[in-house]
Formats: sequence, C-alpha cells, structure tokens
Amino acid sequence: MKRNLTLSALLAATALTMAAPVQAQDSVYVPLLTYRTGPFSGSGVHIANGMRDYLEMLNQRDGGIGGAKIVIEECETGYDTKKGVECYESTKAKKPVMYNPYSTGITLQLIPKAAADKVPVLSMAYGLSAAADGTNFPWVFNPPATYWDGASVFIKHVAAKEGGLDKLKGKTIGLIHLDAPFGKEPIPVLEALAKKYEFNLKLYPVPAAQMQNQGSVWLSIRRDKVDWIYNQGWGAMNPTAVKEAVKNGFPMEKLVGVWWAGGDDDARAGEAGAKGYKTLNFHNTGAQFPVMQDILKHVVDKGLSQAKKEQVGENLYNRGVYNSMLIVEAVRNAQKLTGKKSVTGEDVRRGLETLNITEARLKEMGMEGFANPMKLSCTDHSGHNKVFVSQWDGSKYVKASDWMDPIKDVVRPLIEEEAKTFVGKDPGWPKRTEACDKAA
Amino acid sequence: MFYREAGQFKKTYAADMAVFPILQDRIGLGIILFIAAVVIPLTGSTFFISSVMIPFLVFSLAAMGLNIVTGYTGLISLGSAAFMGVGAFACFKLTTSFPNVNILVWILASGFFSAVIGALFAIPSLRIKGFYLAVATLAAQFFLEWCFVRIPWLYNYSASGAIQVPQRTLFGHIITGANATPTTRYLVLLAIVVFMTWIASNILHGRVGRTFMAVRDMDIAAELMGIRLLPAKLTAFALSSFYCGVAGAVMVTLWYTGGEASDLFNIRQSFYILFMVIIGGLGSLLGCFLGSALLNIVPLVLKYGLPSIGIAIASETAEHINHLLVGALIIFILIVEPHGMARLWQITKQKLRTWPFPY
Amino acid sequence: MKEFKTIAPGEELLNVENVTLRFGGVKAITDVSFNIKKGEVRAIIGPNGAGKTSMLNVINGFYHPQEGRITYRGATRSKMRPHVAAAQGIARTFQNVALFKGMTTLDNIMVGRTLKMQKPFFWHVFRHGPAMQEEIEHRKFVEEIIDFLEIEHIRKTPVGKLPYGLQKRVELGRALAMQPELLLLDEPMAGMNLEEKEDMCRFILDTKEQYGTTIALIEHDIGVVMDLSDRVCVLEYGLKIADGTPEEVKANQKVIDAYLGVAH
Amino acid sequence: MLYNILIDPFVQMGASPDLFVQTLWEGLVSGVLYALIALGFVLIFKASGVFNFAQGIMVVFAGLTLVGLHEKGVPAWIAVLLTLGVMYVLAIAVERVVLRPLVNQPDIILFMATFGLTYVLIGIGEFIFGGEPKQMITEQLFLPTGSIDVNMLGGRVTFQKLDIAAAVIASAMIIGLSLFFQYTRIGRALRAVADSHKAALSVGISLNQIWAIVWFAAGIVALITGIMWGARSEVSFGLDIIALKALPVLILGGFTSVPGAIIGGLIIGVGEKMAEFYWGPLVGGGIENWIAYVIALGFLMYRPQGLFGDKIIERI
Repeated sequence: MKRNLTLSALLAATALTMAAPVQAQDSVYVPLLTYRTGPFSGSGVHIANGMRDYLEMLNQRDGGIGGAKIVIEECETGYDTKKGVECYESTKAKKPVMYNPYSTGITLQLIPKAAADKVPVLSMAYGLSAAADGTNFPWVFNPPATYWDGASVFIKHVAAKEGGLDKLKGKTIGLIHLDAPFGKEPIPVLEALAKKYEFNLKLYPVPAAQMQNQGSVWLSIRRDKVDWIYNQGWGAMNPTAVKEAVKNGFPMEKLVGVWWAGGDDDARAGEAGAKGYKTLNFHNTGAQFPVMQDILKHVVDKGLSQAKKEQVGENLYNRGVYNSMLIVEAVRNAQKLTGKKSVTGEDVRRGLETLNITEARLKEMGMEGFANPMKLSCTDHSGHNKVFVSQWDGSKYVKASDWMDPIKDVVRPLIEEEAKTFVGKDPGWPKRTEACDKAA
Repeated sequence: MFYREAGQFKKTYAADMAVFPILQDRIGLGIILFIAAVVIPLTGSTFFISSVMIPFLVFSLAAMGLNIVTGYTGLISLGSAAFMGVGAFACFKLTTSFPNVNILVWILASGFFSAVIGALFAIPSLRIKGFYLAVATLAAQFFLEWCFVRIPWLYNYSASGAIQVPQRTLFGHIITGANATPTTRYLVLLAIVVFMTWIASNILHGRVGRTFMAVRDMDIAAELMGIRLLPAKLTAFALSSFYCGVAGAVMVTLWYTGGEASDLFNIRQSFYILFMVIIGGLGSLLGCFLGSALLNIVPLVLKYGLPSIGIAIASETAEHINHLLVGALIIFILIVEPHGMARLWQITKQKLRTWPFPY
Repeated sequence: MKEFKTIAPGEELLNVENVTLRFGGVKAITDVSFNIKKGEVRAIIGPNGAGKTSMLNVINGFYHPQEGRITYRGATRSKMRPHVAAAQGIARTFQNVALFKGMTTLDNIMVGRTLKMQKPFFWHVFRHGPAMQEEIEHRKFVEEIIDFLEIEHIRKTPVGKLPYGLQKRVELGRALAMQPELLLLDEPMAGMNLEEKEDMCRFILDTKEQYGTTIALIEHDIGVVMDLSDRVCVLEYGLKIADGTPEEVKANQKVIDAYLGVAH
Repeated sequence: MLYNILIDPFVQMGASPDLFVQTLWEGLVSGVLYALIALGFVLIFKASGVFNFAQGIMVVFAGLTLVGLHEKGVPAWIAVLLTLGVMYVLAIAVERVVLRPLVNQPDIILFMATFGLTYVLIGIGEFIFGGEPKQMITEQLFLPTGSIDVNMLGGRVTFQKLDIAAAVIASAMIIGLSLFFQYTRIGRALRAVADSHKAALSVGISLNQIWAIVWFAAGIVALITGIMWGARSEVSFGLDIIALKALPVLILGGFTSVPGAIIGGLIIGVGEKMAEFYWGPLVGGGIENWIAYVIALGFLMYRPQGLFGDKIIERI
C-alpha cells in the first residue's frame, strides 16, 4: 500500500502542477474533446482534424480571434464517457471558454457539471435534444438543429418526394438506430409525427455490439416492406448499414441518414451500390470555399494538420470546421459584448445566446454557400435552423434538396415538455438566474 | 528493521485472529486512513479527487465484488459490470420513487437487488464449471445490458434513456447531483468503501470465507467436508453481486451524476474490473485496491503525467500505449507472481521482517 | 430419509450389501458386501484398480451405485449426497492429498469444523458477538488437534508449500476436526518413509483410542495393514475375494494368488 | 400473447418462405464465420489446454495487418504473405513470452494471460496502423462481389457471392485442417499432445514446437476469418465483441471438437437470426446480442459437456 501512496502522491503533484495557470495574456483556451481511438474513431478523426485546423488557421492567418490567441488542447476521449469526464476535470481549471464533448454520453455528464462550473457546453447538433430549451438548460447549446429537427426534416423530405404530407398516410417508415441514448433521440418526435400524419413507424434498434452484424435487422426491414428508412447511426454502424442496404436491394435514395451518418467512408463502403445514399446536412461539402482554401494554405500545406490534403472538404472534416466556426463566432460575440479580449466561459455563454450569423458574416468568413445563416436566443439554444439533404454521387456528397425548416410546431412543444420532465424531479437542478442579453 | 513483530505476544485467540495482528500494520493502516480522510480532501485538487480518487474507490469496491466470486470462490465471472448496472438502476429507481428516504440507505439497499439477480444467474454454476461458467456469466452481462436499454421503466421513461440523479443531502450537506462538491462526494464514498471493506474482511476471515476458499481450492473435497456447494456458490455470487451493486450505485450517484447509464455497464467494464483483480491479486482484499489504483493511474499518468513533465505524446498515442501497457502488465504480473501485486507486497513484508539480516 | 441411530461399540455401524458400480460399460465394483463395526479398524486392500477408492466414494456418497444397499447407523439408502454423509459423521482423507492448497494449515482444519459452526450469517458480517465466540471455541478445538498431530510449527503456513508427509498429516487433522463417527483413510501412508509411516500409524491408533473413532482404511503396505487392522476385506477387479481377520486373510489362497499374480 | 410466441412466428415462416430461406441463409453464413473463430479456439485449446480469449482480437489483428500493409503500398498478395509472417512471429512470441514461462500454471492463469495478450494486440495494432476502421481489400484478393438473386418460393432470395465464397473457403479450410491432423507427422504429434502432455513429452515430442505450430495455425485461421468478416463489414476493433459469439458456439460444440465448433456455429448462427427475426419484434428487438448465450446456457444445463464433448467423470 506504500507503493500505492507514492503513486498517488506523484499524481497529486502532477495534477497540482497542471492546475497552475497556463493562460498567457490575451488568449482564449479552447479544449477539444476528440476521439481518434476507439470503436468510433473512424468518424472522430475527421471531425477532430476539421475542428483543429480551422482554429489553427485563425491563429496562423489572423493571430487568433480578435487579437486573442487561441490555445488549442485536444483531449482524447475514445468516445468513452469516463475518459471524457476526466478530460473535463483536467482542463476546467485552465478557464476554458466552452466544451465540445462530442459524444452524447459525455454531453449528458457535462450538462449538470458545466452549469455548476459556469462553462457553456456546445453540443453541435448532438447531445440532448431537450437542451434546446434555454430556460431549463442555460449552459447548454445544440445549434444549429436538434436530432428532433433532423427527424422532422426527414419526414418533410419524404413528403416532398411522395407528393405531399397527406401522401404519408399508410406509408411505412423505419428508424434504424444505435441502441443507446444517441440512437433513441429521434423516437419521440417520429412517434408524434406518425400520429399526426398517420404513417406507420417501425423501430430497428442495433445494439452497439451488433453494429457490424446487421443481417437480421435488414431482413426485418425487407419483411416489413418499409418504404423509407431513417438511419440514426454512428461509427461502424453506418458503413455496415449502407452495405446491408445495398445487399438487400433497398433503394438507396430512400435511405436517409442523420447528419452523423454522412461520413464519406460510410458511403464508400457500399461501393457502386451506395450511389444515391442520402444524409441530412447543415453545411456543404467540398474544398472550394475560400475558408477551406485558407485552411489548405495556412495549415495543411504547412504540415500543421494531421489530415491528408484530399480529406479537406470531406463531409465530416467540414463538420469539424463548421463546429469551430461556431466556437469562434461565439467567442467573437462575447468579445464584442464585454469589450475584453480574454473572455471567460460566462462571457461566451452570453455570446452564444446572442449568436446571429448572417449571410454577410458568412461571406466575410469565406463561408458563403458553405453554411446557412443561423440565430440563437435565450430561450432557444438550438435555433431549429434549416437543414438540407445531401446525396452520395458515387464519390462525394452533393446537395440534393433546398434548405428546409424543421417542423417546429411539433418539435418545440415536445422539447419544452421533455426538458421539464428531465429536470423536473431534481430539487437541485439550477434554476435559470442568468440575465438575457440583447443581441449584439 | 522497524518492521518487527518480536516482542508482540498474543495472549488470546481473538488477538491472534485479528485481521492485522502486527502492530506496525495497524499503525500503517491508521496513517493511510488519515491521509485518505484528512490530507487528501484538504490538499488534493478537484481533478485529483474527482478523476483519480473517486474512480479509484468505486472500482476498488467493484473489484472487491468480483474478487469475492473469482478470487475467493474460484468462479470466473465476466458479468460484474452488469451487476453494477443492476445496483445503479435500483438506486436510481429507489431514490426517485422514494425521495424522502436517505440516499445512503438506498445505496446499500440497491446492493440487495443486485445480489438477488446475481444469485439467479448463479444457479447454473452447480452444473457447469470453469470456462463454461465464464461464458454463462456473459449471458448475464449481455442480457442485463439489453434490459437496461429496453425497459424504459428503469430510466423513468426519459426519451433518450438517459438518467439524472437528483440532488440528495446527508446531514444538510449536498452529496449527489451537480451541486455536490467533489470533496463531499469523495468523503461519503470513502466512508462507504471503508465500511464495506471492513464487512468484507469480517466475512472472508470467518467461516463463510473459509467455505468460499474451500470451494475454490477443491470443491469435491469441500463437499465431502459437509459444505453444500450450491448454497456456497450462490452465497458467493450474491455477496459478490451485492458489492458490485453498491459499487454501481455509488458510481451513478457519487461519481457520475447520471447520464447514459447503459453505456457505463458494458462488457469492457467487466473486463476492466477483471484486470484489476488479476493485477491486484486474486483472493486478496488489498489486491482490489492495488489493482484499481494501478489501472486507474497508469492511463492518467500516460495521458496527463508525461506531457506535464515535458514528454510530448499525442493523446491518441497515449491511449494506444495504455492498451499495450495494460496487456503487457497483465502478462508480466501473471508470470512474475500469479497472485498479483498483493502477493508481491506480502513477500516484501516477509523480507522486511528479517531485514537486514535474512538468515 | 430414515432416522440415524446411535450405535453402541461392537455393533454394526455400516453395512454394504451387494453393491455394484458401473461407469458406462465398465464395472468398477461388482456385487460387493461387507460391514464395519463400531470401534474397529477395518482395512480394504487389493491390487491397483481393484475398486477400493471407488468403494470409499460409494460409502460417502460421492458415487451412487447402480445396485445394492448401504445401511449406515441403521438407516438404509441407495443415494446420499456427500454433504449429508459428512453431516452424519463420515469423514475421509484422499489418495492424492485433497487439501485446500491456498489456505493455511489452521484454516484447512477449521474448514473441518464448518458443520459444527451454525451461527447465522448476520453475525459473521460484523465478526463480533456469537460469531467471534464460536470462532474462538472452535479454534480451541482445532488447536487440540494441531497439538495431537504435532504440527504446531506449520500452523500458519499455506499447505501448498508443505512437504507431502506433512500434508497427509494436515489432511488427517482436517478429517478429525469433523469429529467423525466413521473415518475413511485412503492410503494414508502412500509415499512416506519409514519414520513418517510410524508416526502416522501412531496417530491412527491414538485416534481410535482417544476419540473412539471407527476407521476404514485402504493401504498397500501389507505389514501396516496387518498390524493396525482388526478385520481386512480384500478386493480384486471389483470383486470381494476375502474377508476376515488379518490371520485368516493372510492364509487365504485367493489373496495370495491375487498378490503374487497367478495366471487364471 | 401465447399465440404471438408459439404460433405466429411459424405462420410467418409459412407465409413468406422466401424470407425464411433468406434468414436461414444469413444464419448459416454468420454461423460459418462464428465457427471459424471457434475453430481457432478449439485448435489452441486442444493442443495446449489454453482457453485463448485473444482469438477474436487475432482475427482483427490479422485483418488489420493485411489492410494496413496494403495501405502502405504493399501489393495484396505480398501483404497476405507478410501477414502470415507476422502471425508466425506472433505465434513464436506467444509461445516464448507467454506460454513457456507460464507452463504448469492453473488453466485460469493462462486464460487471464490471454486477456493480457488481447490488450497487447489491440495496442500494437492501433499503434502501427491507427485505430480507425479500414476497408477490406476485397477486390485485390480476388474475392467475388455482388450477388445472385434467385427467384424462388414466390419471392426473391439473395445470395451474396462473397458469402458463398466464405462458406466454400471455410469448408475447404476445415477439410484441410482435418487432413493435416489425420495424416501428417505434426498432426499426429498434435493429437498426442492433446491426449496427454506428459505422455507426448515422454515420446520425444517438443511441446514448445507444437504450441508454436498450433498458435500459427490459429493465426492462419484468424487471417482468413479476418478477411471474411472484414469484407462483410469493415476491419475495426469493434469486431472483437462479435468474436465473443464464438464462446457460446464452443459451449454447444464442446471445447475440443472441431466438428462441434462447426455444428455449434451453424446452430448459433441460425438460432440467433431466427430468434431476432421472428421473436425479436415481440420484445422490441435487439435480442441477437444475448440470445446466443441463452441458447448455449439452456443447452449447458441439459448437457454440461457440450454437444461433442466427452462425458465428465469426476475423480478424486
């Protein structure tokens, strides 16, 4: 047991030294909880690269955000909740401006912790859908749209292709999902919509251990004569799903993935048969945008990135870039609100609540056509912004629909109701005391 | 030189049967408890307490559970994480259904639910042995894991299946939920672990413990001594699951505050606990702590320790090395001393007794 | 199950009638009958593979014979679980030492007391009150046995580390701790040197005298058997070929043939 | 309720026989793959009494090495040969570093050592080739792709050419292995070792050499399994959990029986697909994850030594 103690002492010492402030003058510390290992690393690597490269590009090109250098620190989570929380605990002493947990499990952990520690959590289009309710979750943000928005847009897309919302009646729509909180997110909204538009909803859960063994699930889909499939999958589940769909002769243009089921590798797995596979999206793919060119110029070509050149512009890489853009804009907004350069987590929370990215601002950032304008508010932490459908053309994703609004009148009441039940039973849940800023 | 028992005479059987018959050991234990209960809460950083000490204690408790059945009774179980899950969900359900009862009561009570489920899955253990039994416990693991996802009643019908442990207090201090400070949670956890360890040590040093070990070492001979195998094995599984269940309960209440609970109790967690037991020492309570300490600390040192002393290492590389190291460590320990670090410690102690003149 | 009676010295303690034991097609014991009287030392001898150990296994319920009856302390049964046999006072040692290798000598012998320790689990949780009293009480008894077998010095040594001769002794101690009515010894002297054998003989005789235990014994050393036992039963190929006092058996032609290996 | 459990599934089977055949085929194919993993277990267990938990990860490791080498620009066939080389080195290393120092330890210790081996292999694999999943180089290995649609029983049944190839290769390998054991000197030595270590030693068989050989054989099986699994989905460390399915297969088949592994694999494969497809919807699906273990467990209660295992006679 003595050995045990020396080890703990050593570790205590390390932990203490780490807790010492590393923050130099005029910098913002952005910890990135990423995963380049583990069963989901196939998707995680690209996102991590995109996030990192955009921030690095700003450091290289502009010297940071508004004069404050961005201190980037990646912390490996392996998509593992325990490690994610460790990352949080080990970095929170360095005054981070926000957290990007990049896993539903970690997000759920950080939601109560972040409120207590006064750091905002940006779970960009993932995490707890109910967290879009800013009244109950003042410290959590899930822009530009929640999973529930995504599912509703999928239904709108189906309606558009079938010839109207009234044509949904009697159709069979399936949800193939990872059997975990992430995968189960869209169920309530799909159930509500199924009731409203009178289509049949069939659920096909895929346990995490069976992600690569989906044979019987797809047989069931065939048996149930499912017309459309919505895929809420992640990691190894997606390429397998695409392969199985091809194998079972399911029409690819009727298989629509949530935005996370839109990895280039996911579709590539289906080879030629995967052509036509669809995925929701809230940003465009490709490296033709000025912002991407800047990343290539300032980061990738200088050998500062872990990404290969041809990966820049792939869907998940661009996802990372989009995520970092939100971070940066929130920080910039906070700088504007407070007049400080080194903003704190509390400032950035205000920055997020007043976030308003206009067409003009997108153009300024070199993101015209890459993303759509978006806006958040104190009550609405998601924005329920427009998304569109991308389609795999055999080598890349292309835009295959207009930007579509979610069915907000169904989604929003559900969110508020769920937010209440989620926090309702806990006497210790922090009540919102934060004031609401006017848009900057 | 200082570790001598010469001159310490035991005048009663009770003194001879004490868990720590040697004075120096008792002093050492006192010092360790003092450090754990006073020094660490006063000086440890939040990171150290919440990411090192709390996981360490939770896993020590879980390892203790597994060690009872695998180390002491010789039945391999690969389902310990699932039994933790039973405890966790039981605790969550109990405290949300009966919010007025003290959470500590529910934490201990949830162990009983886990014990019942554990005993249920142990019924085949009379007919099947060894590796066959290990596979049978996998059935428990996967089936229970499925239940945690598939039975919405367990997570109070929340849409995503996530749970949120509400705030509860003890003597006016908030001990669960987001507003509980890591130090409070740590101290409550420490008290539970110390208490549970004391109980385990009592049970294992008496008739029940001897029964377990007899079954482990030679079950046929044990039966001919009058030990009924099925009740003995069921008791072992139930007791083991009780410990795992409590570990699961403290895991969700005092460590995590909820979240994607089903994800916490997967098969990898079961393996992880098994490694702790192997590395720490099969059939040793001290081993549970040593194994848990090592497996919790190695990854942290690799990930945070090395960079802080200037060795740059990409976090994913640290993760890869961690796998490699844990694996190598298991093989190494098994080759050097199949009974783990606890036995190494005992040997050291034995040497210390006669040091510096071993002959 | 019938009542088990108390048997007076010299009366029949155990009666085996026409027992047959088969493993698949192989007959290990064929139609064997014999009895054991209270207070005697009964030897079972025979060449290797004669079914001696199987016979002991049948007696303490580890194997269940396909045919035949066994009457022990006045109760007849064809099947008895080993732990029931143990509870009714049948203890044994094993041909290949079957000690609990990971435990100390003391703990091994304490296991022998398990049946006599009946305080509820609850008290063991705290290791106080009745549980502790019970532990101390039995510890005293075990110390007596340790004293009797002269193994005080290895009291806290894990038995796996002990030499063979001592292991045999500890095993005897563990059986004695059960305070058995009937003690089955399976080759207690196998692999011992002369001195160890003499010690062991002394312990067996002392056991008989001090505790009044009935002993059934398998042994290859004919000299020892003839010296120790009151009656001898001889098995060959699962059949009983002779039964009687040592002198009678010694004179039996079949026994001589079996041991000298005359062609049939 | 009873109708749903006892009758309705069979009505469904009768109503759409094409789906029934398809399910059966799916079950058989996954059964073959389970059997392949189980085969690796059996080889090692027979010859050394080691319950090799690492077999599943050896499958991933072999597949990953193959794909990883190919990614680094090595032509496919050379990559196959190199991978075989790696598996050989692994076998030698395991024998030297793990088995030899642990000889004469109880089975449970060796079992746990293979747990260690599992993590070492994960670590090495990730360290060299990275942790992200990779595509199997199906075409470069001349494995067929695409499918054959057969119109039968009033519907359509799809047979993947890859699955057919998997079944053929698996059968060929099983036959090859049996011939190897039956008719070669090493095969005889292996069987001798399986019967009794001591007896084999006493007639001059080198245990160390035999162990290295069986581990290499298990490595070859792992590579083939890795290619097949990889081609069906992708090569990733997530596969190791699926590889655990080989354990119920082993329970059914007995730990020492090659035919047992095959038949056990097929029973588990078909059983779980049928259960998921016909009974899964009753409880919300996803039962495929544990049903195999429950089938095996139920079976075990009835026949503790498995389908082809020898009856256990306890001696003392």
